[in-house]
Amino acid sequence: MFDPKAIRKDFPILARTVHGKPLVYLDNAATSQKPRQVIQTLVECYEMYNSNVHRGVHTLSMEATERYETARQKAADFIKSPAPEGVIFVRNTTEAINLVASAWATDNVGRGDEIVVSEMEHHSNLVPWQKVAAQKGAHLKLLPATDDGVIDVTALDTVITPRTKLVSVVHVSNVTGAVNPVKEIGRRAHQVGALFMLDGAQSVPHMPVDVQDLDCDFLAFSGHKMMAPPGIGVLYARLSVLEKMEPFLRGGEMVREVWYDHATWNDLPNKFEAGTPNFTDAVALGAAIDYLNALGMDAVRQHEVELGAYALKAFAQLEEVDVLGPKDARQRAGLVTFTAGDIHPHDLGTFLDHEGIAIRTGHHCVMPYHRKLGLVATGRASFYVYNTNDEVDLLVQSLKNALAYFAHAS
Amino acid sequence: MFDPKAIRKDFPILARTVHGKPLVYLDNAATSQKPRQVIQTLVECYEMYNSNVHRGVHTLSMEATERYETARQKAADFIKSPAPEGVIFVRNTTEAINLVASAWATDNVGRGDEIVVSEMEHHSNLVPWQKVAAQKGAHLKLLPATDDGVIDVTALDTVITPRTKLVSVVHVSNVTGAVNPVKEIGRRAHQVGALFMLDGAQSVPHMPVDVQDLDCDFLAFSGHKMMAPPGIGVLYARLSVLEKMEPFLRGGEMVREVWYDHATWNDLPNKFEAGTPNFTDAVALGAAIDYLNALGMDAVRQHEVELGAYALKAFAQLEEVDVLGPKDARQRAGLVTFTAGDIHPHDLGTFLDHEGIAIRTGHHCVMPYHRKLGLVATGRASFYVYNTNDEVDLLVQSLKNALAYFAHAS
Amino acid sequence: MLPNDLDELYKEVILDHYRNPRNAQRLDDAHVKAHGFNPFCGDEVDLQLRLNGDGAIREVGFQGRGCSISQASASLLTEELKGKTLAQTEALRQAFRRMMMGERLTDEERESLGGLEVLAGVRQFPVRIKCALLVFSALEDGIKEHRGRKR
Amino acid sequence: MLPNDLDELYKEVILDHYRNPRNAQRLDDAHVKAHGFNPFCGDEVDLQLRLNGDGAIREVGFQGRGCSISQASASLLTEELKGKTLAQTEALRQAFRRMMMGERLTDEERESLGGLEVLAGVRQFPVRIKCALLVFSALEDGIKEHRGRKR
Ligand SMILES: Cc1ncc(COP(=O)(O)O)c(C=O)c1O
Ligand SMILES: Cc1ncc(COP(=O)(O)O)c(C=O)c1O
Repeated sequence: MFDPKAIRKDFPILARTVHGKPLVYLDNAATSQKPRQVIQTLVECYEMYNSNVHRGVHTLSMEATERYETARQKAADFIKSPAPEGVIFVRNTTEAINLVASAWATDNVGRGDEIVVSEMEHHSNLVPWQKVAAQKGAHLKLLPATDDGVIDVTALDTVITPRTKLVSVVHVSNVTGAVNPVKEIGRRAHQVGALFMLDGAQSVPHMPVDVQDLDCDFLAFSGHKMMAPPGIGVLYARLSVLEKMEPFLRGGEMVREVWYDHATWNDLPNKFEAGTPNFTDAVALGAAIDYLNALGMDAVRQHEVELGAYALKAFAQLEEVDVLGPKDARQRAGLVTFTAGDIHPHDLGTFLDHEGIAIRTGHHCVMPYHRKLGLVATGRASFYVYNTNDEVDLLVQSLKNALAYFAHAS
Repeated sequence: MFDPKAIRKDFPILARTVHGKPLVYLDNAATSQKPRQVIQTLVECYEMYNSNVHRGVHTLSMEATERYETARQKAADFIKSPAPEGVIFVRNTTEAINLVASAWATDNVGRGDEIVVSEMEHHSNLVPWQKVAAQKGAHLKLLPATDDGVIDVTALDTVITPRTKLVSVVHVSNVTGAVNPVKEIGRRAHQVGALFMLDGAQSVPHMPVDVQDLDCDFLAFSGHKMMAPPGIGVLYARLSVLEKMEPFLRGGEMVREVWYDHATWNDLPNKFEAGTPNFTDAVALGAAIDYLNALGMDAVRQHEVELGAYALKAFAQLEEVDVLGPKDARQRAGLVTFTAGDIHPHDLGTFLDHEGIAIRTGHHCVMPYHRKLGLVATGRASFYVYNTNDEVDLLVQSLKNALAYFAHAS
Repeated sequence: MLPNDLDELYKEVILDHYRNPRNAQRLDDAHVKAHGFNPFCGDEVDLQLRLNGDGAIREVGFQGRGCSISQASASLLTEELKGKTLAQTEALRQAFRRMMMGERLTDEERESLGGLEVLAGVRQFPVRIKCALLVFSALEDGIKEHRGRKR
Repeated sequence: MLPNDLDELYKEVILDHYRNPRNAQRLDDAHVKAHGFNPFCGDEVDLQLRLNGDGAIREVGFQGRGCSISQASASLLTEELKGKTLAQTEALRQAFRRMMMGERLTDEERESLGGLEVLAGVRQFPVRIKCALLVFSALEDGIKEHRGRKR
C-alpha cells in the first residue's frame, strides 16, 4: 500500500518547522527532499570506500568503481536503456542538454537546418539552442502550445520539416504540468530523419519512463529532483548516436592515449565523463532509484495524479485563483501553477512561508512562455510521494487567508 | 600543535581495514578522505535546509542560498580572491579548465596565436588546449622540464612570445611533485600581454595559495582533493577577465532575460553557473575549508614537507627504487612518484594493497611526460594531514618485501 | 492568527503605495533614466528624473510592475526625491541600504529617509530585501549613466 | 607473512612467463594482427598469427609491455594457439572469459584452456581481470578485422 504518512518518516527534513509551523514542502519541481536511505548511502561512501574511481588497483578504488558502475546500471534500468553505456553522468539536466548542443550539434547542424523546441521550454532547453542556431546559421523553431498548455500536435507536420535535424521538447512541463504527447512528436521527428530529445527533468522523477517505448535519442534528467543529491544528473543517449559524437569536456579519464599534440578517446561512457566524476552522488542516485523502485513508479504516478486531482478540485473553489494547464489530472503531473487574484506571487510566497508552506514563485525559468501568456510570475505548488491531501487543504486554506489579508489590507 | 594522530580520529574511513590490515591511505593526490565535520555538514544540509538555491522566497531556499554564498565567500577568502564573484563553482579542475578553453579562448585566440603549457601537464590541462589549437589554427607550445622535473625557467623567454595569448601551467606537478616557479612564469606571461592560468589541483589543498600574490588570471582546483566531496570544484578568475567572457553552459539561472530568439546574461558569478548548482557539495567544501583553516595551511604544508623529506630519505635507502622530481623536499609537495626495480607498478599496487596500503599506479593522467621519460607507468605515494612517519615506514618495509617477493619468485 | 511580523512587512501604507503608486507618469525628456529588473522574479521599475538648472530634481516619473515591496519602495522613493540634488539622492540610497543591512543609522540618515523608513520591516525578510533595493540600484545605474553622458 | 592468495595470483609459472615470454617474435606477414592497449595503465600487447591453408594457426608472434598478468596471460595464450582454427580460438576466448567471471566451466572448456588455467587465481583480484583479458580482447578485434578483410 502506498502510504505517504509512512513515507514521510523516511524524510528527516519533513520533521522541521518553519516560522513555528510544520514544514509543508510543495516545491518539489524545483528540488526534492532526500530520504534517510540516500543520506545514509552518502555517509557510507565517505566512511567506508571513498576513493577515486577507475584509477586505482587498490581495494578502495575497486569498491568505489564497482558502486559507481552499479549506479550507472541502476539508472540505465530505471529508464530502460538497453545498455549502461547509454547513461552519461553529468551535473544536471542543463549540462546534459548543453552536452548535446555542443558535442552533437557541432557536427550535425548546418546553415539553414532547423532545430525545433516548444513554446513552453525551460530556459535550459531553449538558450543552448539559440547559441547553436546563431553559430550555425540554423533556425530555431517553436512548436506552439494549445490553450490548455499542451504541445499542439496539429502543428507537428508544418513545424517539423525535412530540414529539421533535432526536435527537443519538455516531456512534462514545469509550468503547465502537461504530460506532452511525446510519442507523436518523436514519430514525426524520426519521419523527417531528425533526432528526438526529451527534457525529462519533470517526468523521470514522477512516472515510469521507458526510452525504448518513447523511442527517443536523448533524454536528460536531474538527480536532485528525484531524491538524489544535486550535482548528479544523466544524459541518456542511443548508443549508435553516442558513438559518432565528438567528446564534450576534455581531460583525465575521457582519453585513451595522449600525445603532446593530439589524443584519442576512451570507450563509452568514459569518453563523455572528463575529470574525476561525482561518484558519491552517483551512488546516492542509485540509492534514490532503489527507493523509487521499491515504491513502484506506477504507484508514484498514481499518487501524484490523485493529489493533483484533489488540488485542482480544491483550487476550483477559489474564485480568484486561476490554474494553468490541462483540466484533466491524468493529463498532467502533480504540480499546479496558478495566479491568485492580483496578489503578486512573491507576496503570496512570503505569506505562505509564514504558514510553513514552501511553494515556488516566479517565472520558473520559463520566461518567454510566461510573457506569451501575459504573465510575469506565477505561484507553483508541486507534489511528491510524501505530500498528502491534508497538506493540500492547508495550502488552500492559506490561500484563502492570503486573499482575505491582501484584500482587507488594501 | 599539529598532531596527525589526533587528526586521524576525524576521518572515519581511516579506521577501516583492507585485507585484514589497517588502511594506509597514500593516494591523496588522486582524492582525499573526508573528515566527519564535512560528512556531518552534508547530512545537516539534507536534514535541515535542502532546497533549490536562488530560486525561492521560502525559508528553506533562503537558508540554502545563504549557505551556498557563504561557501563561495570561504573559497574566495581561502585563495585570497578579492571578491566572491571571482569564484565560479564547477565540478572539478577539469571542468574549470574546459570552461576557460571554451568561454575565454573562443573570443581571444586566433590563427597563429600561441597557447603555452608545460611538458608535465595533466591531461586536463593539455587536451582542452589541443582542441583550441586545432579549431583556431593556434600553436600549442611546451615549456620544458628540467631533469629534476621542474618547469625550466631558462626557457621562458624563448617559448613565451608576443604571440602567446595564454600560459597555463600546473602549480604543483602530480607526477614529479615539483612546486613550479609560477611567479616567474606568470611575470613572463604578463610581460608579453598573455593571461596566466594555474592548475591548482595539487597546490590549493596542500599549501597557502594567494591569487593576488601569484598574480594569476585563472586558478582551477577540485574540492575532492581537499577533504570536500567530489562534484564540486572552483574556477577562480580575475573579475575584469570574467566580465568580458561569454557564458559557458546555458540554461537556468545564468540568464537575465530570455526571449524565444535570444537571451541576456545574469551577473557574475551566476552567469557561469547554469542549471541547479551542486549546493550541498559547495557547502561541504566550505566545511572542508574551515577544517583546513583550523589546522592552518602553513602547518599543513610544513607537515607534508616533513613527511616528504622523511619518505625521500627512506626511499634513498632502497637501491632498486628510483624517485622522480626534485631532491629537496622543500621544492616539492608531499608526494613521491617512483619505480621499484622492474616490478610493474600494477603488480606493486596489488602487492601493497594486500598489506593494506593504497598507492596509485599508472600514468596518473600524464601520459606524454611519462612517454618522454621512457616510462609507461609509475607508482605514487601521496600524503595528507593524516599521514604519519609510521605509515611511511610501513610503505618502505612493504616495498622491500615486494622487491624480495618478485625477485625470489622469478 | 497571522504572525505579527507579516503585518510589519505589509504595513497599510506600503500596500497603499503598491495599489496607488505615486508619480505614475512617464517623463519623456528626462535627464536621468533608470531601469531596474530582477531576473529572478521578473519585477521591473522605471524611473525618470527631470533636473532644474542648479541640478536639483524637479520632476519624477515612475512605472513598474512587480511585488508590493518593489513597487511600494519605488513609489515611496519618488516622494522623497523632489528638490534633492543627485548627491543627496546618493546619500539617501546609502542610508536606505544601510537600514536594509540592519546597520545603525545616524539621526541625520534616519531623517533623510522620510517616508521610506516604513520599509524597515523588510529587513526581517532577507529574500525580500532585494525587492526593496531594486529601485535604488536602478537609480544608481541611471545616475552613473547620466554623469557619464555629461562628461 | 604474505597472504596466501597473493601466491595464488603470482604463481611461479606466471612470473616465469612474465620474465621469459614465449613466442617473442614479430611476424611481419601475419594474417591476423591484434593490438591491445589499456589506457588506464598503459599496458600493451601485440599478437601476430600466421594461418595455414586450412585456416589453422601455424605460427604466433608476441610482443608487449606491462604488468605480469597482462604479459603472462598473452605468453601463455601463444602456447595454446598453435594448431587451433579461429573458431576454436574463439571458443577458448569464451572459456577463459567465463573462468574470469567465476562461472562454472564444462570439462571440455577446462580442457581447452590448457596452461591458461593457471590464471584462475586472478579472479580473486577483480581489478586485475582486465589485465588477464587484455590479450583476449585484442585477439577478438584482430580476428574480426581479419574476417572483415576477407569479405
Ligand atoms: C595536476 C592535476 N590537474 C588536474 C587534475 C584533474 O582534477 P579533476 O579530476 O578533479 O578534474 C588532477 C587530478 O587528477 C591533477 O593532479
Ligand atoms: C522542465 C525542466 N527542464 C530543465 C530543468 C533544469 O534542471 P537543472 O536545473 O537540474 O539542470 C528543470 C528544473 O529546473 C525543469 O523543470
